[in-house]
Amino acid sequence: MTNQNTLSHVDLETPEKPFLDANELVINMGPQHPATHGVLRVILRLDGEKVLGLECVIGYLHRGVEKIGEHRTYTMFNPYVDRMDYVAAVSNGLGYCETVEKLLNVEAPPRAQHVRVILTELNRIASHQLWLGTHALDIGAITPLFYTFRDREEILKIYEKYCGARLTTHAFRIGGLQYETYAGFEKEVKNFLNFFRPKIDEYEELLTTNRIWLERTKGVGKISAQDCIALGVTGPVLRASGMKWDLRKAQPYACYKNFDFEIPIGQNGDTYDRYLVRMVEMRQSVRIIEQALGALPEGPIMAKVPKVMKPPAGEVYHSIEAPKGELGYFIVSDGSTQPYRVRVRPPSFVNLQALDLMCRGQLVADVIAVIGTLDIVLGEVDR
Amino acid sequence: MQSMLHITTLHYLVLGAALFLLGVIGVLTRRNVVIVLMSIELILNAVNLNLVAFSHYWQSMPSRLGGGPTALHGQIFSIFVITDAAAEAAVGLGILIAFFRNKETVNIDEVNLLKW
Amino acid sequence: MAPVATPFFFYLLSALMLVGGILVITRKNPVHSALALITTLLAQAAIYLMLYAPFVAGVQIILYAGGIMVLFLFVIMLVSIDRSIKERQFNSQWLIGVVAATALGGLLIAVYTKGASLFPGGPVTVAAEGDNTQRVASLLYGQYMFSFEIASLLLLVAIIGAVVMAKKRI
Amino acid sequence: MPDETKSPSQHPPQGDSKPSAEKPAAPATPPKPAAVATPAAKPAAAPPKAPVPTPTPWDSPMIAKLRRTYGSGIEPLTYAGQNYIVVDRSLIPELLYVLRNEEKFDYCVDITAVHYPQREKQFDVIWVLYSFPRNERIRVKAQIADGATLPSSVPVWPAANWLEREVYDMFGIKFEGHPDLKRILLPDGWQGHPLRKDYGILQQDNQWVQINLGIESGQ
Amino acid sequence: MREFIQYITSYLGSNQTPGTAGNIFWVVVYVLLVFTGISLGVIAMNWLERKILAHMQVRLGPMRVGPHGLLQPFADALKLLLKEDLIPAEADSVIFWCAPFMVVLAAFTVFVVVPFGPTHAITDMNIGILFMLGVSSLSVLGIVMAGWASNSHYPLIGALRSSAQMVSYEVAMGMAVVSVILMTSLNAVGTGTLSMIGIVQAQLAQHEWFIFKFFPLGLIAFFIFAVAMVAETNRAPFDLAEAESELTAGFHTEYSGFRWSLFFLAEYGAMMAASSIAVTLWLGGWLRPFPNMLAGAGWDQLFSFIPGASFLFLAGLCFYSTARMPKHPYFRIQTIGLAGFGALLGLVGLILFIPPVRAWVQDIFWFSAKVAGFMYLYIWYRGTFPRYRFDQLMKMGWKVLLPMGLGILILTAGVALYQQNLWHP
Repeated sequence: MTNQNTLSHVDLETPEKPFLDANELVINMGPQHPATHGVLRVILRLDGEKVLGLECVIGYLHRGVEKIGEHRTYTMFNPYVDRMDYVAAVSNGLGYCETVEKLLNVEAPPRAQHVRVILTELNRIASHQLWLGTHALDIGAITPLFYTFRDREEILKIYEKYCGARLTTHAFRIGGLQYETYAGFEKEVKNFLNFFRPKIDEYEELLTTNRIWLERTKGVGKISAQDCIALGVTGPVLRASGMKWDLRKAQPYACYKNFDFEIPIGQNGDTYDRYLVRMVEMRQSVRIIEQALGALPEGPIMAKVPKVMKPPAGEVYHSIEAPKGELGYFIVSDGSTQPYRVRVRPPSFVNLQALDLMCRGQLVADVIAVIGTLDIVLGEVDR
Repeated sequence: MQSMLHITTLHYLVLGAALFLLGVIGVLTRRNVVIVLMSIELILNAVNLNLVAFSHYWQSMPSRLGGGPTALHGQIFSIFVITDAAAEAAVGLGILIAFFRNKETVNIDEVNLLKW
Repeated sequence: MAPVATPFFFYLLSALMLVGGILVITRKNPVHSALALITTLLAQAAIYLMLYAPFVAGVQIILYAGGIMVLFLFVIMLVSIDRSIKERQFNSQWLIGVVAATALGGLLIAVYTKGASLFPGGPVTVAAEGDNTQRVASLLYGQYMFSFEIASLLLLVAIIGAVVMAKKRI
Repeated sequence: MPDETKSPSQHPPQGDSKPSAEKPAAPATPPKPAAVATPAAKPAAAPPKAPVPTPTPWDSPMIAKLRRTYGSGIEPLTYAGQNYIVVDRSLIPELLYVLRNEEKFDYCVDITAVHYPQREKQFDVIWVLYSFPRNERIRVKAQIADGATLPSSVPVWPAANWLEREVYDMFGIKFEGHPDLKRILLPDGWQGHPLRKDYGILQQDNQWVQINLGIESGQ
Repeated sequence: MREFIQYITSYLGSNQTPGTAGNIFWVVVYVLLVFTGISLGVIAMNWLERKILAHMQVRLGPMRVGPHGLLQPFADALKLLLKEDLIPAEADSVIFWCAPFMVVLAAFTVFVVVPFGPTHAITDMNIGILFMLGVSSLSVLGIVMAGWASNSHYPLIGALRSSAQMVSYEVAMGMAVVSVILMTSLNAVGTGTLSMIGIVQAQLAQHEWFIFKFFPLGLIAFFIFAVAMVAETNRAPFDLAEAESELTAGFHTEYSGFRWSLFFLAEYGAMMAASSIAVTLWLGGWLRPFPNMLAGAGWDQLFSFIPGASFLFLAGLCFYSTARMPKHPYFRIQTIGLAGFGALLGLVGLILFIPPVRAWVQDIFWFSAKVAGFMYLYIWYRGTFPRYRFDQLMKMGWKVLLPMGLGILILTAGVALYQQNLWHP
């Protein structure tokens, strides 16, 4: 058997030697640290400022979501998935609902699917905004955070009006939607898009050509597409490495195949490319929402699903393109009202594995930048 | 008592000598290389003190003896000594780092191999 | 700046210097030694001011206290000192060292007592610092130009030497 | 009609174990015990009209090729439009290498497990694979008994590292050759593997909680 | 008694600084005045930084304690003083204890030679600028002590970063300063000066702020200094020593309460000190705008009204805000407080119109106004820039600023020599 360990440029097994052999510094970054985006603990081995290696310790937020799923009915479990990636709750819900719909062999009606796409893409924008703000904050630019939060508020207002919740929305139901859109929904979303388009330019004005930003992000945390694939890294990180792969295009779900949008890719796979990719993704999301609003059909919002859901015995894996990467659900049904096993394939968890590879040989400050650029949410990493 | 209240050049010289002795004791007795290097700084400072004190003394002398307000040769020399101290500290600490990297100690007793 | 209460400040500063010096050679922890040395150096800068050598005082503060001592502290933090603190502090020939130093001290005292008559008993009167810096400058860049250049060469050599010594791979 | 013939009778909750009925020769996989995990739920659950979908065999050039090599060791099935292969445990490292190197399944999406306490081979370990060149998903499933080990797939896909650690953490399945097999989400000294069916949802390692958190119980 | 009064009054009307005149009483008075002023400045800076930063970031900043959060700094100071003063068990307690004082001392001693006016300085040293650079470089010792004594990794890394950074940028800073000193030598005598007052007087004599001297040489030197001084004071975008996203709080991670507030005080003190150097060296120190072009009694008269007018303007702003306050009993105290503050400012403004005071505060006002401009720049940087990484910071110090500084120094020397030769052929 050939050894197909494909991690190219770094040998993760052999530790690097420090400058002064006796003086290797072991630093515990987190779990209480302002820049680890939650309760991630990173044990850094440093030679001065240079990172010799690191180990992630996770699980501080472990709530046993998968176990809970086995003890709740399909409908009851739906709100729980919102709590994993709490900044992209709508995407989580979409993935879960579609998976169960697959098990039930039903499909949401077109209007529901369009509304789902609108809300999910709004959610992608919101998630990327939060990422941008915190990432910039980590790198020391404190102002973009407030700008992004100001604009994210508008999205949350739409959510609040639609379903009453802002963060953990529980917007979708298995089989479609619970609520019809409120009066003026389309107009408000349209207003938001018009409001938001110049805001992206504003963010870019602050950062894209900023010399310090360029120096801090270019060439930092490089990862090749090959390494990304080997480590299972997906989402904007993979795309920034030059791999044109997006589940919305590769294996379209909901009604994404009706919409015309681009998949942004980068060339270098560094932090700056990931930043650019996400910025373009926000613009593309605006595009998708616009098309979805234009093509929003009339009709029912709920497919015919039984009140007591008992999917036939079987198992299904379904994944969607969450803002952070491939979010997959693997649900095993035994024909009863409760799933026999729910497995979530969280993008943050898998992407976080690449941290070691991306940080080797870089400086402490780059670890922060890379954690930021991976865009992890610890609620999803630990589940 | 009178001699205690008038600070003469000799006072500075005695202070310099005391500092010098402290430095010598430090160099001769300590094992830690860093402290030995610091003791050398003490010695250099004692010398500097003497130089500046003498320069001060010379400024009060008549100019036919080479004194006068422009007789600042001692101060010039002390500036050179400070320069030298900086060079010495840089090289000495460089050697110390190289030594520490190889032997993992800062003990001067172990610097007797002339190789590593 | 007219001198005020010269004897008082002289004795205060010399006490500071001597205590600092003693602490330098007796402390276990090199960081404490370094701080004691900084105290000594700053007190000495003040004594330079009393000797109407403000420029040397300034150089002393900038170079010694601000430069060399920071370098020392930097290196102390770079090399781990935990072990050396626990070890024996004085080497085996410490007795000989003290005896030799005492002998040297005796010699110096002898020289001073013999030569004390050379120095005037009263305070030295010098015009206030005035344009001390300008005079130092004209000497440094006039009469001592060559030495000055040699000193700069020495510094260059020291820089290269330090880099060669400390860097693992050049 | 279909619902009572198929599901309630001998069909364990698992989709894959049923093939024993239509499978030509179930080689290494022993016939699943007919003991049903949650039998009570079945009859009432039956949706009124739609026939219950069941996994059906599928075929493709790839499968044909694999069949030539491994014969009856693999069993390709499809369910709800998703393909998976049930493989014999003894084929595990080899088949994964073949899938990765020859069939270009270069992306290991997920590794997970399912626990069937009533079965003799209690665990299904599932690899979810994806091929970028083919834009195709496949699942590989192997059954192992409690206490048995599996060869690690970290040499095949580095991504498997944390995923296998999580499977170990949650199910106690050991992977041989894993570079650093230790708990990942639960603390190191924790007793028990929470995603096993015999681990209650309110259960916890009281001893660990008392020692490390200094409280009687986390409940 | 009479002798004492005579001793005190003997200084009045002298055209020297009290230190130069050797008048201990007035030295003490000046020291107290300067340090009170600096402390007030720090308090004002604290409030202004929050408010300005907040308004840059589309939020309001402190609004609750006092009208527009005016009392927030005092509330914070009170909180900090009442907080428990923790010393970690494994820390080196002596060094941990004295490190903050070292930093504060270094930051505040610098003001001994800062000239707020031709006579408004504590003393005028022959080596003024050298003294300022030297003493301000001592604060790095305090930072290193703090970082090391905490016996913790984040502070240690912060201290190492900070010391390396300050030592590196001092070199570039020195080059920029030396080029200014060369400019001061362009006079009939042909010798320059290191004295702070002398430098400003040279600018007056040469009818030019040194920032415009030998354009663009002076400007570039000023730029080098302006960058280096931000790095020296550990402020954004060079705040690596206390980069909160990397090192939590850098060298003062383990500090709390009073000792922490000392670091805070020292940071702002150092900022003001560095700004004062920049103002003195390049922006004409206490000189009012266009002292040569718009010379004459009339112009003097006009400019002498500006201090009072600016205070009246601030008072007007206060009253405007008062008028816009919500008319609700809940806000009554705040409204009264704001009006009172406005009245206070207005009163100060009116006092500044009284002729003797008017002449007296002229220099101090212009100096403070220029320093305040620099303070605004500091806040602006913080709101705008991301943070540099350590190696980039070093690279910039050694590979960009230092060569630039050397080049500027050589060019300035060349041009100055040329002009000297014109002077003394």
